[in-house]
Amino acid sequence: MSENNIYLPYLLRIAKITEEAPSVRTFRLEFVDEEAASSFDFKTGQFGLYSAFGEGESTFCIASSPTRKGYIECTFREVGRVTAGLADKEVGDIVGFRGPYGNVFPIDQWRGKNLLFITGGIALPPLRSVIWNCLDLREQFKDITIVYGARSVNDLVYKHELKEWEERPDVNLVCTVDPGGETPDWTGKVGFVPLIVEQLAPSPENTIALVCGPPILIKLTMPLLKQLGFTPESIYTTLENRMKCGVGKCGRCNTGKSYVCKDGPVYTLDQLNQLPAEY
Amino acid sequence: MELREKAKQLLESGEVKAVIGYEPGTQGARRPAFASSAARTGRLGFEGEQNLASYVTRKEVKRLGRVAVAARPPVLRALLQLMAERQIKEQEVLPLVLDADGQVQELATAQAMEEHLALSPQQIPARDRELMDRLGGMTRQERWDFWQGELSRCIKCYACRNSCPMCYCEHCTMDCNRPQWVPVPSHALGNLEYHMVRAMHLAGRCVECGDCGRACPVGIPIHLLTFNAEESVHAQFGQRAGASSKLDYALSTFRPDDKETFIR
Amino acid sequence: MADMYQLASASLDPLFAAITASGRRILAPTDQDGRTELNPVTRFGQVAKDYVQTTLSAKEAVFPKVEQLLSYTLLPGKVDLVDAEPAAVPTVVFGIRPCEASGFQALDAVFNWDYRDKFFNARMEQLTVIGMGCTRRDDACFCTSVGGGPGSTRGSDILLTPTASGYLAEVQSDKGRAIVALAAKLFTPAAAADKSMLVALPAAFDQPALSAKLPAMFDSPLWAEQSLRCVGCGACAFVCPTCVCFDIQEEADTRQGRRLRTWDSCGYHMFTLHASGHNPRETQGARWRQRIYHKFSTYPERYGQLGCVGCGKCTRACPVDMNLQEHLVEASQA
Amino acid sequence: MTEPFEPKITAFVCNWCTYAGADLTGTSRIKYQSNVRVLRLPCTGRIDFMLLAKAFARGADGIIISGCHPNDCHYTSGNYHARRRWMIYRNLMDFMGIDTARITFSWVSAAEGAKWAELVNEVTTGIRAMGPYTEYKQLANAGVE
Repeated sequence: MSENNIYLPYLLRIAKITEEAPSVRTFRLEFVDEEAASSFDFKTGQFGLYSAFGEGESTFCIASSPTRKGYIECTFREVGRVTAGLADKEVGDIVGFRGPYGNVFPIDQWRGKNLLFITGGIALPPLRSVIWNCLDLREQFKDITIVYGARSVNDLVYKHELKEWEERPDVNLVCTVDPGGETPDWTGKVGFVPLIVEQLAPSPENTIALVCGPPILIKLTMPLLKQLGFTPESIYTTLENRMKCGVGKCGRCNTGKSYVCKDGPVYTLDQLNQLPAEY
Repeated sequence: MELREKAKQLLESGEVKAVIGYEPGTQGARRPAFASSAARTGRLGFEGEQNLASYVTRKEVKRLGRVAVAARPPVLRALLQLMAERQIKEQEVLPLVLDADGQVQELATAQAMEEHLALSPQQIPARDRELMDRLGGMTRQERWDFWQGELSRCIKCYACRNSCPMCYCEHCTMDCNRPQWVPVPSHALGNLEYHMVRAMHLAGRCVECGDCGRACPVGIPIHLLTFNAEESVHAQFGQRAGASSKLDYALSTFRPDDKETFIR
Repeated sequence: MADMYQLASASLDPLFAAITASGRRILAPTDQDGRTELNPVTRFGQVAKDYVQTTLSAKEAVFPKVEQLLSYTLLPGKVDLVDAEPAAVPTVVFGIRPCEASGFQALDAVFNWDYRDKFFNARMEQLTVIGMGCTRRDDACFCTSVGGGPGSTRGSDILLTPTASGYLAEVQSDKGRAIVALAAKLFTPAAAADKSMLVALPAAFDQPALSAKLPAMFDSPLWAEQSLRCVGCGACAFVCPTCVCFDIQEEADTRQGRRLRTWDSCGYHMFTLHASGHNPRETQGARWRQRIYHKFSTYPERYGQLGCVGCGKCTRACPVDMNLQEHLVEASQA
Repeated sequence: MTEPFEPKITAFVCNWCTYAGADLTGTSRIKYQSNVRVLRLPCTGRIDFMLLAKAFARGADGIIISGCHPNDCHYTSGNYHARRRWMIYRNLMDFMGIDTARITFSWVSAAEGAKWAELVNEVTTGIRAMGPYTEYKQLANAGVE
């Protein structure tokens, strides 16, 4: 009896496409196979390899919350061969998915804590999964604060959800755009994310910080959080290194001895501090 | 003055940041060596195989600053061709050669390099010439079978490309995937197209050092492909890569009276 | 505990005949145009007589340079996905060196440490390794520095060790016993293991000490220095019996396609390049360090074994003599 | 029953001369064999050598490349550049054992509708006699396990 082919993807049908920002789209994907649809499960923080048949596979996190059953969502920017292939797809088309892979955000351990999300640009999708997961279990957590920025108003992703979070009394959303990126009717903040965090000066008391963004955001935000009194164990991030297999074999996603596909993608700052900066 | 002494002097005076030459390697081979301080010049020599010009365009080496290079004729030709292709400037590289009296000589200008090269005529090694002639005498089918047999051993390690002084592109066409022009896998089609592209991209640029063939771990005479392309440029357009720092690329220029016999 | 037999020199021809008759393919080192490589043979006479190593490694028997993982047909609103079944044929790899034989265990560690790779496993299941102890060595060899030896039985189903009158056959596994059973009368039980003809190879460095100090040496300038002459090709990785890193490539037209697995190398700039243009291992020094660390630090920590068997194939294949042993010795002394 | 062999011929033509010439063939009601698939490019200078290799790899049995006569290039010199490239590439292909008899280079102007028909007919007849380019088509699956 032959073993399963671990490189064989699930087939998913595109149920909905949302244009988020210039060349950024969100796919809502539903399993073609009913059995797979009912047996598939994942936890927030995990990722998958999405196939555009004809072009290949590309790695993104699952951007939807595991509390929302029956579909998964991914948000991607068109930058290379595979994402261009995905961008060509229309509702009803089939894509492939392998996963879920990797470790998870340990939200079970965060009960009764404040959550502080700090993110920018196209790095919101991985945290969006956590945000919705936590909002769907809202009573388990205390204050939820989201600091999100983008280059311009147009570059903000999930615009409808940002509005919803803004309107919710149980979410403190601080939205910002880089100077020059604002529109005349922009009511949010203007300034780089780290600066906004500095102004906000969140308390480290009983708080978990989740930081995800371009390297410059991470580089500037981490020392800031440290200064505010956050411990390295209370700061989480998620890494994205190039991957081909997703299952700890192809050999390229490691940072030092840690395989992002197996030991990650979720790391605490404490764990990252023990790894070489190969990410 | 011999090379080690010269290297020491150049490094001590700060004229160059490193001297690239050869040193005794393991397994009886000689290998490229980088001396970045006078203390490390003790093993340097002129004798070796890898075309050292392949290093001067590398980011890691450019970062060092001006380098001196022990330059056998194929290295000199490659350096001149790199100048013709605006990849290095005269003042970035200092070629060192042995003159007729066995003295180390600095060739600080392209003109000096050209003059030195003029002393030794460029020739394809007899063994390669023989094999090329043998291939020329075969039927097309025999040539196809020959190359299919040879290329079936190719593992696409890119030792040929990476050893080549003229393959300096930061983003090689092999690595382009929009569209995926050449298949990445080392199957029959991927191998054939890879070597075809490599040879065409070196037509009019190959300095005929043969280092690609020497680098091949499985012994495919791939240098004959670039030799063929280069010889065909020479025969039809009368110019050789590496002859001058001012050479125009043969395939980006033309003459209205270029002569061919096959277009109807 | 291994079963020990004596095998007369003249017995190898009938043994090859029996193996071939059993439907197994034999891959053995042969000399062709001055190159020694594994090729299909049916007679012992075809096997190379005087070799230290083949250039390429035997990993190709279980991890081919290009293999199909799946294929598909594209239809309107539909994708017909077809699983690929590796065409694994019963194979005996004969005459590879003990170092290389032990390499299969390093491959197995990666292919099966968590998710199981059916392509590797299907081929491995069909593979029998008849190793050959070494009576010669060359400058590139350093198996004894990494836990192996010219007479190491690790990874061989049967290890043959040349003796004055023929071979000592140490049968290690059921697969090995199955080969013996094909021609049992050729094998006469041996009382003692005569390994006097094996070549001596003193260890060149203290590997456990090196592995222990590597984590603290990550930022050492040594790696950049050592890698200055490296041209960044993949020859070392592709000839390596344990290098397992691969790429997955898609080939398709508008109607159908396939996904292929191909060898890849950590020495390539492209290997870790992000779509954004950012590269976690930007310089050749960082990539060379990865090669050393993966084999001598990551492997032992993760899989409890080394990712290097000391065969020296990388050193022999390198166009610029990046001698692995020499660099490891240098790192040990740094 | 095996079908009689009908060659597939890929024609890479320039927009300004040969494509217009082929158009003229049609409007002049000159009949010619239907084995050719015409791919229009702006200029012969744009016909990368790899396009030829790709055509064979995708199943072409023969290839026609045609553009403006020397001196008539819409972009002044694209065809001169193309000619140089072909001179080198054709030699290389021949050296690698690729069947250059399956590739026909030609100049067909916008006024030469009849020449286009003649060219296609001749090439089709020639390739039909040569048979399918099997050895090249087989490459696609060789070397994959």
